[in-house]
Amino acid sequence: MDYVIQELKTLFSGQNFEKKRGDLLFATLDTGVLVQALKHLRDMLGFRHLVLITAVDWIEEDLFQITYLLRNYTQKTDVGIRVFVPRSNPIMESIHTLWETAATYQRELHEMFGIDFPGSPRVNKPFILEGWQEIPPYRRDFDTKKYAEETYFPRPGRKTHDPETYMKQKLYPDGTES
Amino acid sequence: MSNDDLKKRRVIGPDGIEFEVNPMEDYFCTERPHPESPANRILEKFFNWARSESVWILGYGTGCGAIEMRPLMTPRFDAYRFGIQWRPTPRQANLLMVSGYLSVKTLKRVIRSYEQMQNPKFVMALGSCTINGGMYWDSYNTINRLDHYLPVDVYVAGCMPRPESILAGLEELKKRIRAGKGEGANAYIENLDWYKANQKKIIKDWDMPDYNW
Amino acid sequence: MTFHWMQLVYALVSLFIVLNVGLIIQGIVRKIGARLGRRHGIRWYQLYLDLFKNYAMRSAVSHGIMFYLGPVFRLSGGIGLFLFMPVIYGSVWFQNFSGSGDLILLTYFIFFGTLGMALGAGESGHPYSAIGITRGLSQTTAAEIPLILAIIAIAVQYQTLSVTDIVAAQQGGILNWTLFTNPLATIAALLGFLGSMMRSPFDVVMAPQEIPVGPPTEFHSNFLAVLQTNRAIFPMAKTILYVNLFFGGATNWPVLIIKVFLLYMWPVFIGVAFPRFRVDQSIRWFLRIPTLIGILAILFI
Amino acid sequence: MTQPILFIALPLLATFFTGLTGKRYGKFQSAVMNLALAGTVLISAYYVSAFVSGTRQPYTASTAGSLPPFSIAFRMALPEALTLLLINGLGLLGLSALKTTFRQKGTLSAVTYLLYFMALNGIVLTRDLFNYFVFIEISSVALAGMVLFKESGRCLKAGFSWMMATGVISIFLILSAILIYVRTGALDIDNILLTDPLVLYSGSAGAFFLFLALIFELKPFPANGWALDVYENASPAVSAVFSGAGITAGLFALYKFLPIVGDRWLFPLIIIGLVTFLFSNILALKQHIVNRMLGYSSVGQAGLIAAVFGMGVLSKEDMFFIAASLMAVHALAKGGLFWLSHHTGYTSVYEWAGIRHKPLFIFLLGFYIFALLGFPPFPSFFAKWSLISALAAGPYGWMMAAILLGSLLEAAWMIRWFGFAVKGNEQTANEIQKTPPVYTLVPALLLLGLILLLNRSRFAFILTNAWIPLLFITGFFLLDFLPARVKNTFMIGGLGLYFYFLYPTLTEFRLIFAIIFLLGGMILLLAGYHYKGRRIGFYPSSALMYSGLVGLLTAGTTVEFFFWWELMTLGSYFLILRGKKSLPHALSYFLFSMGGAYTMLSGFGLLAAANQGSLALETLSSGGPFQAVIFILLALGFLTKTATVPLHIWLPGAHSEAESDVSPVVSAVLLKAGVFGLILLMAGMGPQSLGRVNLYTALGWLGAITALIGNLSAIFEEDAKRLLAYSSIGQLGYVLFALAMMNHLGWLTATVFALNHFLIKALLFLAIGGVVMRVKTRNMYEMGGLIKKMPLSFISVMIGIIALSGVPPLTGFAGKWLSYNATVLSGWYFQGVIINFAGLVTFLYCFRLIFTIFLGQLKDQHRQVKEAPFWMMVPQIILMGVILFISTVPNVALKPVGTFLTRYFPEHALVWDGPMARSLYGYWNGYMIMLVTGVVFAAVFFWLFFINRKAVKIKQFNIVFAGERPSRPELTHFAYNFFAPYQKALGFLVAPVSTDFWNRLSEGTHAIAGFIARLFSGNGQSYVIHQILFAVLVFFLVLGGI
Repeated sequence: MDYVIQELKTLFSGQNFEKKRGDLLFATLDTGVLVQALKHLRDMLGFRHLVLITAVDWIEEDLFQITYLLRNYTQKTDVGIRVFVPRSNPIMESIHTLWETAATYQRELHEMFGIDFPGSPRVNKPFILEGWQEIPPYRRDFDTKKYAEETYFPRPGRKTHDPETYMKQKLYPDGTES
Repeated sequence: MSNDDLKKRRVIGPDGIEFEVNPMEDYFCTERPHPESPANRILEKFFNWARSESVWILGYGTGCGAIEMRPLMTPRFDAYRFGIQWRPTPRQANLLMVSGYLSVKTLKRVIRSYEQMQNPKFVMALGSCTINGGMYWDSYNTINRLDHYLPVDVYVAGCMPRPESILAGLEELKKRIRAGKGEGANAYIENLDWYKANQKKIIKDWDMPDYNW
Repeated sequence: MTFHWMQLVYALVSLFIVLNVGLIIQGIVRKIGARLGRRHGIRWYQLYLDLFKNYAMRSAVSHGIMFYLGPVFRLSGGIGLFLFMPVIYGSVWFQNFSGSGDLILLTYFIFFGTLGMALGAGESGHPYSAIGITRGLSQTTAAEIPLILAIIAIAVQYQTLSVTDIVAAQQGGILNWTLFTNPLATIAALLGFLGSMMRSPFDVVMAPQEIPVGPPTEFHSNFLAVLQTNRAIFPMAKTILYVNLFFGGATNWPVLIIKVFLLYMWPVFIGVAFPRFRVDQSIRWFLRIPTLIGILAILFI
Repeated sequence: MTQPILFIALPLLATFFTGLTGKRYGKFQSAVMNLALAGTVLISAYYVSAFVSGTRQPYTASTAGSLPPFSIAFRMALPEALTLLLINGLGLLGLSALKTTFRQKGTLSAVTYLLYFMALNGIVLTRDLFNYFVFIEISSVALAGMVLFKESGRCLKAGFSWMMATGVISIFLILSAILIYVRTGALDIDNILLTDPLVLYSGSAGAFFLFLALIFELKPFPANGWALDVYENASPAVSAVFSGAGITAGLFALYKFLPIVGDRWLFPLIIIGLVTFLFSNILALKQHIVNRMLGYSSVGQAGLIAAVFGMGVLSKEDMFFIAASLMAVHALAKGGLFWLSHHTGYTSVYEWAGIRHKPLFIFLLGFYIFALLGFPPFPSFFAKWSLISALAAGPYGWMMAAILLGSLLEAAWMIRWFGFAVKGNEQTANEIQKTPPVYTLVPALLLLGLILLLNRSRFAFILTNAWIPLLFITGFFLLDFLPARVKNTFMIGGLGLYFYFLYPTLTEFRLIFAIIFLLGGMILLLAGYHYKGRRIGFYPSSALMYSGLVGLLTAGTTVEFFFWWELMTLGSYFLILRGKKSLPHALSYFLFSMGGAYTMLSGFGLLAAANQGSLALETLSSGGPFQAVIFILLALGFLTKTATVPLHIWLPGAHSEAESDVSPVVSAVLLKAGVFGLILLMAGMGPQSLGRVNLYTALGWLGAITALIGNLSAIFEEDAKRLLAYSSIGQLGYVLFALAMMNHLGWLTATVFALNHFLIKALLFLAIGGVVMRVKTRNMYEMGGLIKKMPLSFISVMIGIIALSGVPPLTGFAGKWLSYNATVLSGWYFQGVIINFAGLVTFLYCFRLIFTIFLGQLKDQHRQVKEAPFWMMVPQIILMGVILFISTVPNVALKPVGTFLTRYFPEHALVWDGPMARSLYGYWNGYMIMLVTGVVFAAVFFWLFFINRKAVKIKQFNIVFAGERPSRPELTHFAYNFFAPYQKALGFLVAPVSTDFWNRLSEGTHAIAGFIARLFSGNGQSYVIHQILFAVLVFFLVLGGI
């Protein structure tokens, strides 16, 4: 893994290298070099498989983190590349030119987070949310519960319990624990 | 599926004359359905018996509960002996079995399939999700109460209900049919406006005719 | 041949009998199939219930006049096939209208309903209907080859194409049956028979999981009920034809029903034992072994 | 009062006269030239009439009162007079085309022209070798001068090559004159012939050189590049006289001097002539420059006529007739074609599409081309017939083959040219000049044909039997300016009247086919009322075709039969060519038809030879020792027409590309001509076998394979009309199979199939044609759901396919039932199985046809399509009525057929008991079947209608679509590659083997042509070398063993 760190550091000025395990490495790159870096990882370092693309909403930092997870099948190692895009203008370069499958992930991210990937095929088409009119539901400022209650005719009489106390009460009604 | 192919469009015929095609009217029947009255009492009793003993299920799995329907056909549960069979097309099925949570997207398909079934038709809903949303009650995309969108004859509670409970539910359904209470199809049509309003409230891109014949 | 009004009554009686026999036999066959799978299976009268239920459906939709006529063609095809067949040998009652035509009429009349049904299904505009029909037609053409060979073989053997005469020639003992006098032709015809009964391995036409029930995918309610009525009569009529040609016919109803039942079990046995063929596979299969047997049947008359 | 010398004197005088009046070519000079040539024409016409009427006897005149060789001896007799009439006539006509040239170039050019004709007249008239040499020299120089009328480097080069080559000829000629004079002491033919033949012929170098010179004058292949360059580069107006008049004179000289050359050289002459004919036409195939193509044709025709001169087997009368007809037609038609080329100004065949909008030009082009190709009623047709018949009498099969092959190749490039003119991609049209001569030649040709025919009792039937149809045809040519509807009424009325008058004379098969041809034609013509405007060319072509068809029925002799056969081919070719994209298909149809016609011609020739020249059709029964060969040759001709595999590849294109109301005619009616031929042949000749092969067994297998291949090909077609066309191939396969059984049931089956095919294919082609007319596409996957828009057409197609697939209760079942019975009767089990399998395959394409067009999903753009036009529906309704009627009471149609069939095959006839038919094996009661089916159907229908009266009518997207809804009809209509699994399993059976074979054959021929064409470098020296080598080759070949 060290040579991966080395290459990412020297060629793409990678930062925040985190070796989660011996075979799993995370690194943070600038958005500008991401595509080149992924291409380099794919073509030079053998990370041929795009495992997934996912995003995290860091609402406090006003950032979206996009993570690209790649796998090298010969060495059985994974690399996760993180980039950060501003929440106010969430646009990221599309990598469907490197992996065609990326288009689907990007479409999903576009729908769920509102991150745009210009040029990605069918990126504006609804994926699972047909006719969604609110802000993207995975953004943390979207109030799911309120939306559901307003929209989906909740059946009255639902009770909610705290799982821990409820299970305790169910399993040990007399209060003894051991 | 986008709405583009439902918009009116201008086409040029083979003889060069341009005209307008309105897919909503040209390709879909826009007639409003009407309730079907039962036959006379004695005959209807016989018919109801036949209907109850020959329930054809639309094999359509919406959620996790679909996996519980398979064992019904196995030697262990063998629903066939109750006159229950599976049909692959809604046109020939009598019972729509909604097997679990419905997202907005699947609900649209369920509505279509339901409307394509013929009168009399029954709905059986499995699992807590169809009753009150179950564990997905506060999801941004999962409906809570199926009976706001379709007339449900029988609910089978559980998460998920085991095949035994489904069989019990089917027995219950048969009783209802024999008692002449299986009139969900007519109820749906009589209250069509209410159902449609509910459906349209959550299906924002309503890209089909009001009633899918 | 002159026409008597009584013939009409006899024909209706035999039609009624065969309808019931068909429903019950198929119910029993499905019961047997279920028992083989260690299930209880449907009740033996389930097919009646299904039939009543479908006739009792309250609403129906129609795609157009051909859609309407499709089931009509189908059922007329089934009834017609039965009516052109001599059912009970030696019985004045149950000759039906077999005086209208011979074996050739029967083999071609089979297609009357098929073609009409294909047209009806076609008007529904459902692509699965069309796919199912192309499969069915493709497979049928191949399955008919061994049958044609067998028919020619027995026509040459008996020097007649009249079904009544063929049955007459087989009377007088089990060894006079075509099954024993011309076993190759019988085998060829029975292999062809498999292809026309819509059972595994030749049931890709209906393929419920892939192209939901194929041609009749849009048919429902009364339309489906009419088709179901035909499904009771038509296979029976076909099976009776085979019984007449190869198994000595029958001189009374019980014998006929037993023979029909046993013969009907033949595709069932094959069906539960073998998985489904693709269409091109079944075409190739029919054009190999069964055709070869048919050719041998003609060579060794 | 007149003297032959006038033929020399008049042009000479005019030459001096014009020469003296200065350089300007004005009205006066033109008048003088016209007068001079008109004078020669008049004089020759006078001589012709005098010789024909017998008021004058042939005589020889010498100039200056002295004897040869010191004078010019002229002989005047009927042949000379006719030739002179032809030559001078062309000269006169040619003047007008050259008028502008003369104006530009001055009188000198006009003088050259006159001198050329003076020389040609001399060549024809003179009996003297030396004078011949002189005139040849004059004509060569004059022509070289005329070549230079057009100023270009290529012309100069061509003129130079020409001079060099003719120089060689002169050398040979003068050498021969010297040598012959030395040996015989005479120079004129008559005196030379007086000497002892032994002296003359014993290895005489003189004869050899004379032969060479005569031959070179006719530009034998391959030593003829110089002449071709002249044809290509000279002005077409010059080429016209060069080809028309020059070749005629050269041929006449050959005819005249041939006795001196001696019999020994006749055989080489035939070889050289035929080789020239064959290879010229092969080479022409590769050309696209019209003038050069015509040059090849001129050379080839000259070779053919030269070969005719060499054929000692021909009687004198035959030889005169054949040669005169061929020469005359060639001269006039070739002149006409060159003039056309001159006036249009097109060089490449592709440009000829420019004349498309000038019907008169099209007419003239066709007229000349088909005259050259030997089509009836032109004299060349009878010449061809006589030639082939005469050759057939002896062991000259290879000559027949060479002639017919050459003619076929000639037809190939000519028809391609004609096709481009009518249907090619239109290019910028040249301004076409006004053109008098081309018009005047037309009646001249016709007149000539008739005069020649009057002399031949053997072809006198033209005047006795054929004048009504010919008048009918001519009438339509003349009335072509009328509106289509009027002509249509005339046509229908004409056919009806003809049927009415013909009816009493028709029996048996002739009656059946008369019903198909005439009544069927009338029904199908009803569709013609749909067309507005004039439809220029449609009705004359139809008249040709129908007359031809009916002629087949009334023909009593083989030549008559062939005459009508060719007319029918011609008419149908024109009809097919009318389709929008039918150019290549019409060509292939025509070539296959010609090929078939030529094998038929050789068959008839052999037949006549076996019967001492008797031409009656009854002689079919006595074919002599070659009867199997005759049978095969004739059968090949008919099988081409019925499109039997592997001769079928023309049919799909030709039938599908034709117009909507032509396709049913060519399919339903025209194909029956082949069937009729086969019936005539089989009934006439009886069982045949070649060696140990029974030909009927072979035909039966061929029929079965055709049925299978045709039907299988049909199911993989995306194009509705091509599908129907392939289906026709299959159906005709059944007919062939059934006919080949040669028993009562087989023939009955064949008749039923033929009748059925007529009814069904007419119905289907009309219905589909109507649909295609409305939706403007033939691809079935682009249609769909049209039942809602065109319900009547749907019913037509439904009735059609039920009948076609043989499902009871409609007529098709009668054929199936009979075919089973006949199969068992003849013991043709395996062929029978193939036939029945083919019958099953019919279901596949029938369903595809009706489903993909009428059922399924209606497309956006077809939402406002209307029902097919009224007049397209009328014949369909009539045909449906007929089908239903015959289906209900088949005995009405079949019983009479069976009755007369017992005359041919008394055994195993059907026994009829009312509507009940009994065969040896089974029985069939069409009426009962219809009744039972009808009652059951009605009962079930009312039952369903009663229980289901409330059904809601829904629309095309209201289908169960797995929870989705369809988005576009195009994506929901399952139609493309409809039988994919079938293709996977059995597609290998329809690999285009025969198409590949024919394509390779055609490519190969073109490659050969391309290879040989490299000889013609355009270089004068190499042409001279060719000549020398040719001479050496001929010398050694002849001395070396012949």
